Amino acid sequence: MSFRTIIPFGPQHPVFPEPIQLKLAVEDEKVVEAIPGLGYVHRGLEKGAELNDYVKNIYLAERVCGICSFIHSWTYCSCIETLLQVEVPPRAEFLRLVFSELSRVHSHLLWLGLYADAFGFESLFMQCWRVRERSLDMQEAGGGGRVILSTCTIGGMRKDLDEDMRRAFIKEVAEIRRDFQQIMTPFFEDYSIKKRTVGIGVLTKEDAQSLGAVGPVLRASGVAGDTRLLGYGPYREVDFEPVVEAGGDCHSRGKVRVREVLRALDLITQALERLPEGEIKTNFRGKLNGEVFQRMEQPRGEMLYYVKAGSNRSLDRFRIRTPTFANIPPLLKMLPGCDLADVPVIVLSIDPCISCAER
Amino acid sequence: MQMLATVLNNLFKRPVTREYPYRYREPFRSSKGRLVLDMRECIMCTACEKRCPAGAFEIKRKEGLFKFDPYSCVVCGACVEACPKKCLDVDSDWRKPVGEMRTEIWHIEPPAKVKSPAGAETP
Amino acid sequence: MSFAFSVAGILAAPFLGGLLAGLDRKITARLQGRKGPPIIQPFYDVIKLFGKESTYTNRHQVFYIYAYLLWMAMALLLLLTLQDFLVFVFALTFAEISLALAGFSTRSPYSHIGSNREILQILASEPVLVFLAFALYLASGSFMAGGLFLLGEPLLRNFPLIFAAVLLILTIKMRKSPFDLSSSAHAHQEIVRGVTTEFSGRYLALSEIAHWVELVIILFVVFLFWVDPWWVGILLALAAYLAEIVIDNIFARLKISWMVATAWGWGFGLSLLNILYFTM
Amino acid sequence: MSWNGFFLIAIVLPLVVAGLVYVVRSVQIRKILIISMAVALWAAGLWLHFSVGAEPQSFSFPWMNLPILLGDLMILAYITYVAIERRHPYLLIIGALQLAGLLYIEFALRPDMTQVSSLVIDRLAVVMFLLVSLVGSIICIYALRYMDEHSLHNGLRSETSHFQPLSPEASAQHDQGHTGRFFFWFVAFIGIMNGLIFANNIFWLYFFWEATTLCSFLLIGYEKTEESQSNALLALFLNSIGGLAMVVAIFLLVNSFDGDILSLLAVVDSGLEIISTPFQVALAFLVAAGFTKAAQLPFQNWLLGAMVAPTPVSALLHSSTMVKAGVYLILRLAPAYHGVLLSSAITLVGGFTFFAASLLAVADDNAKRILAYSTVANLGLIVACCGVNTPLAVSAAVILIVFHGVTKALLFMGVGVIEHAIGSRNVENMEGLVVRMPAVMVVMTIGVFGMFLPPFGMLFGKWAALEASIREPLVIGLLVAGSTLTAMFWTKYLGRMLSSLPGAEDRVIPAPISGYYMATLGILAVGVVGLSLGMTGVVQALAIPAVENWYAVAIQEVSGLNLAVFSWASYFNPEIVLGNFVVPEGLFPVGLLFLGLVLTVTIPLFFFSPEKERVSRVYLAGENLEDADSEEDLTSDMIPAGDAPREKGEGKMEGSFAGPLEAPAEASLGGYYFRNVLSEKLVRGLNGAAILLLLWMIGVALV
Amino acid sequence: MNLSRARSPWVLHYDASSCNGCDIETVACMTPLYDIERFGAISIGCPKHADILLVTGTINHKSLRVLRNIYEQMTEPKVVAAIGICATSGGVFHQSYNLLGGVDKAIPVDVYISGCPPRPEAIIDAIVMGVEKLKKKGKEGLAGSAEASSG
Ligand code: SF4
Ligand code: SF4
Ligand code: SF4
Ligand code: SF4
Ligand code: SF4
Ligand code: SF4
Ligand code: SF4
Ligand code: SF4
Repeated sequence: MSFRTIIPFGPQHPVFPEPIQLKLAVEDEKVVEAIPGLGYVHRGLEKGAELNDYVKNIYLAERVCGICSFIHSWTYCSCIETLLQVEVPPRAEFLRLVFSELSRVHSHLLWLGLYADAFGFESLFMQCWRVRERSLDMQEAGGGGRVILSTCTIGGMRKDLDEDMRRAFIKEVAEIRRDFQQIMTPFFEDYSIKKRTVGIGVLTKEDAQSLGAVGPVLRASGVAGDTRLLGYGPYREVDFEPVVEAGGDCHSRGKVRVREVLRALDLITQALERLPEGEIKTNFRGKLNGEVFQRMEQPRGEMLYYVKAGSNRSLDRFRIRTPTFANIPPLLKMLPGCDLADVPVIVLSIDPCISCAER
Repeated sequence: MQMLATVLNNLFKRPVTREYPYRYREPFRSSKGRLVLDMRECIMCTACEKRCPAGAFEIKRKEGLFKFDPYSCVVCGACVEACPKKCLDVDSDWRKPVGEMRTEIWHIEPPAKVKSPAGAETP
Repeated sequence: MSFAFSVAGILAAPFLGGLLAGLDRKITARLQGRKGPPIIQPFYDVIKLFGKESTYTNRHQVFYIYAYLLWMAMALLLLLTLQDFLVFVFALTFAEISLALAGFSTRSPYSHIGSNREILQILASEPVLVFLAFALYLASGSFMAGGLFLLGEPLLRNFPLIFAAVLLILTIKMRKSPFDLSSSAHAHQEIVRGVTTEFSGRYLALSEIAHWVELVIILFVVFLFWVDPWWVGILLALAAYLAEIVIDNIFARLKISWMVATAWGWGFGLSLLNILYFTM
Repeated sequence: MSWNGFFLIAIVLPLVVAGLVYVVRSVQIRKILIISMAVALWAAGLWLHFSVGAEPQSFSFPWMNLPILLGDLMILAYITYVAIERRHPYLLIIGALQLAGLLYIEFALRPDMTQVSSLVIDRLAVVMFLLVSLVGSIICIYALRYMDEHSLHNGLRSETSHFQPLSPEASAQHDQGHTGRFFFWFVAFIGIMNGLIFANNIFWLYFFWEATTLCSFLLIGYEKTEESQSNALLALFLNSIGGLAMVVAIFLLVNSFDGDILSLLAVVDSGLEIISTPFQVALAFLVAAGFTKAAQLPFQNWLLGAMVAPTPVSALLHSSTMVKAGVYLILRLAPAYHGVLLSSAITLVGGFTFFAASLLAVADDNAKRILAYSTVANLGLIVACCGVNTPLAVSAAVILIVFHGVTKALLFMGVGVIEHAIGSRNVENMEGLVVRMPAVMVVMTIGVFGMFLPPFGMLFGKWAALEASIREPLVIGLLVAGSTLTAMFWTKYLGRMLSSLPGAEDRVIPAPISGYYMATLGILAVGVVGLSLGMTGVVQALAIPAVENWYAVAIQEVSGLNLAVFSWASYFNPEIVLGNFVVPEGLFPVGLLFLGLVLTVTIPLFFFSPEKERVSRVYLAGENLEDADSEEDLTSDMIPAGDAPREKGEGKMEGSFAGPLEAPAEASLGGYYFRNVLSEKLVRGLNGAAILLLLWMIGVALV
Repeated sequence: MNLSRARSPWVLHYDASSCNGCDIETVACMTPLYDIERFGAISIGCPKHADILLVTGTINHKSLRVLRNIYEQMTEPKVVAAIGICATSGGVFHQSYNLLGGVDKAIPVDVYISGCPPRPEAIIDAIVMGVEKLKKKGKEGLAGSAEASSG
């Protein structure tokens, strides 16, 4: 005699743009058990990369995820640059920072929209995506693609920003900030949003650390963990301070991301204002040899690349530890005991990117 | 509740929608829409084939066969940089949808220089 | 009102309801800064659905979908002919229960949950309508809705709290935020399309039409609060409708437990208070 | 037929048949006996209906007073014996108090009963008799078949267990021993109930009252399992409280009024004149006695416990006997407490029961318990109607009694058939009944719809009750809340039985159903529909005459209101049989609603042809497992369907999906029970509130 | 009827195994700037209600079954659009062991749109073309369309 409803939540499900399955056991509307089923977007990318020429892998790495594709290509390139011991020109480094923060802006806006959608706030979703289009326009103008830029390359960047563009960018960033500030208050104050998110999906500081949460999930639980603090690239030269919230619930995770958008816009302006003159690309030569780890902060948290190369043009080993992968154990910790209606909100609150988690 | 101002504001403003099929908005100059090929200068060096991450080219030098599959190309531009003869270029416009995919095929005499493209054929 | 008028009303109601739904979509789009669909979009949708293949998961489902529409029409007929308001409420309940049963009959977890939520919505909304019937009686000495037209003063004057409660259930009936729980026009929610998940083609169209009729019914109920002069009532109904659309856009969807608590706390409480106040 | 002959058929015949059934152990003869008795009762019912006029007729059998008294004492002695044997101290106290009270009244006060009429027949009694004899005897016939199967199954040991079939020989033995005794009490119950209906002398009333208690005790305990024994004891205990209340009432009446008020008629008549405290308190105690039988909160538990008995017992207890005896008493006394505060108090208790029982029904997953809660709730509604005490309200009470009797009997019998077929009475296990037992499902649908949807009689009764209750604003809230909750649990239940897998209609072969079942269920189902269709007729012929002359008197004398105001002719104005039902408060369009129902059934038949449309699988987020025999329409360059990992099986994968790690999982459905809200604590709270209400009611009578 | 069909294409999006690039561009079509609801198109979560299935990403071993199930549950007339290079051919992942190739390997595809990812404008083009096909299929009648689409 059981009162449980067993629901296949996904893979094809309107709240998940990406397929993932949660086998939910629900009593009344309380979730008593959640078992994830993965593998719907596993493309075998890491293995595919081992078959490729290492230069081609830039484009492959970009397509780990279409959302923060730029940071993937940056991380990959910086791995290869380390192996080849290539000096990247400072202007290229600053440009990389601009684009990587830009992708953080668009990723967070995208997420805020989907998050709003998960609790049925359609108009807010629309507004977030509307503002996001401005950042996409910037990417397209500066990089050539709306989401997948293909501008980062080994040794630097493929496209430069001319002076007009730089100024236009600074202005545009200010406008995005203005637009965003108009629509961001609900995430902090709206009654119905609070009702849906405060105290939902709580992850304590201890759990966050012991389960290895990363990125905004970690920071929303009160831990100031951010790989950018390591000061890779030009991060050591700009003013940066991670955004931390103490609540540990969905509401805090939302707030962290809202504030990070503002911080990212700030970083972009800083970088653009101090953009050094000079080359954007160093030519490189030489053989790959050895292995390297590289960590960088994605919109969703810390990501880790491992590249091992022998002496030929393809890689021996290529591994990516993506942030969503790290955030799934905390997610499974949060789900049991919540209401069915909370499931989309909680799942989205870690900003799952299945395509990166499964590669 | 905090949305009230925003939505009312929207109501009394023009919608921001870009009415795409009816009004066309020029893509940015540098925008990567599609790869265009101009095969007149091609020397069948296969540099493009080697660099392409998506395997969009299939070049058979001996037979003079040059195939390009627009439905594999991810428009990364790697081949454009690689081509010594500047045969390839990325255009900001995008490809229209099709009901059936066709590979573009050129027959090029390997050493000879100019051959007009034989046009698209169905494989 | 005459019989001919009521028949005309029943035939016109789906059109009116469809137009209102189209208006809703247009205004919603504009509130979100979009251009939005044409106003007659709902008709396109429904006609298209009639032209699509209809599948069913079992036969009773079909019966109950028809029952949903028929009893909705019955409720409308009872309302338009200004019959006994309680009987109207019962007919409306029958219609909604048919919808829930159509969902229950499918054995799909999504429509099952949708149906469960649907009956919770009935649970939340029905009491207020019954209270409204009592208010009607208290005001006019009869449960017949027609009595209102002889009253000489709007119902709103004596029963403002019940009016507030009716506004609350208007949101529930329209299946809009914050109460778009059992099924909603926009798919992005946890139970896919809820009750209607397993409907397709013609059956989805029928349930859509029934929903339009429901919209007309509930707006007519709002109208009853100010029948004399009639245009004030119509303005009142339209204003309530517009307010709902705005509310839909400034609220997140809330949870089912919250809905029941609100409806029973506020809706029930306000209505009862109003009635007690009036009778004491 | 003479009146005496009628009483012989109504009261004595069932007792005689019961005795014969017990003695003659041939199943064939038993069947003949019981069916003949049923026919006789039906004939008597018809005769009675046409020969009773508006005025009550009294009959005296003074020579029976002594045997009745002896019977009373024997029953009490037996109860005391049970209490001692089963070590139930409270029951012992109550039994002993009753015994003492009765002896005291008889031998110390010595009421003079020679002038008191023993039995009375009025229109209300006619309604009750028709209900008992028609529905009761149908249940008897149903029980013939049911108990055959029942002994085969060796009974349901507990609420959740499944059957352990006995071998045919063993069951035959079992049958001889057991079911004879069962039918003895079962058939006797009908006779006793008829006696209760006609009893006028309060001692007679008390005798039959206690006799029904005893009968139900024995029937509930029939299984002799531990659970049934303890539930039977609980029933005995709670009903004995009612008995005690009655003894107190009798004591007060005898003690304070010098033997003037020794019959129900006298009570009713005096109610119009005397508003003295002892009389009010006596009334309150009589009503409280009614509450115990009618299982009003806080006494609901005996009725729920009674669900362990074989289903015919539940059907009998719920539809026409036992619980109806409770509301019958309260209804009968309605004119006596008209216009005093007690009346409002009764409304409140009834309304509260209606609400609370409906609420509790939501949290239950046992089909019979759901039916039981629904009975409690509806009885609450009837009690509330009695308390409202206006012409519309009391006729609503009569309507509800009639329709509830028929509909609930139908539902119980349906559940009994289901239970025997699937071996469980859990609602969750009734999923897909619609394809497994379509005929029963039709019956159940009629039954469930009959309980709460238009245009059926129960809803009509509820409509009348709601319209009437406008005069009691305090209970409006309770009634409104209760009626929505009712809709909720019925929908849940029906939905559960309806849900079936796609295409199951074509795959599943329905289980065969015995002719006995089909006949009895069919009669009742037709009865429910027919009575609802002829609702105006029922009201006109039964309900109005039953309560008609109460208020004419009552209102004239108590409040001095003009008779014309409450003239029945102007009150109900049923147009034609199918027509509208008009009262000053509103209008119930019977014909129109029926038309709607007919259209609901026929229109889909007209438009829908299952062959032409595709049966589609349910949406499982795209992870439906494929049936082994499903063919994919794929062209050659596509990957053959076999590449995808999948499970082999003969169409069993329907409704299952591929879960994590490709493990097949069934998308099972669980009902909503809101156990976190509707917890034990809540039940205790409700009971507590009910006890307070009851005390308050008696307190109201004191002042 | 056909006019309505053309004016009310309800789309269902499924990600067979994409990198998100195409998905977010598909979602972007619904947002204020592109607003495909202008054409009556709404994103519908349930295959039984959908007219156009937008598939992004290549199929892998696991999404194959899902895709086929969804396709089967859609009601006629129905149109499938393969969105992006992954969906048309596999694109940059063509070497991967887990992938089976373009969407047309699993279900009949009516519209192909290239781009990695295609811009929202291009997706709108694809929907417009899908609508045309929908009209055609609707004319051909419901019965014959299943064969027509795969043949
Ligand atoms: S390595 Fe891991 S993922 Fe790969 S096959 Fe083995 S267990 Fe599976
Ligand atoms: S989750 Fe991974 S793939 Fe997705 S956006 Fe972040 S880093 Fe990129
Ligand atoms: S030993 Fe390490 S490398 Fe080898 S299989 Fe195990 S985890 Fe992988
Ligand atoms: S990579 Fe991490 S998660 Fe995967 S198997 Fe190894 S330890 Fe476990
Ligand atoms: S990254 Fe993943 S979760 Fe985020 S939008 Fe894309 S698919 Fe959805
Ligand atoms: S643009 Fe990139 S993907 Fe396209 S053909 Fe050139 S190298 Fe290949
Ligand atoms: S790289 Fe240029 S020249 Fe060489 S084969 Fe390609 S297109 Fe021709
Ligand atoms: S086509 Fe490009 S953007 Fe689209 S899913 Fe494939 S890799 Fe990602």
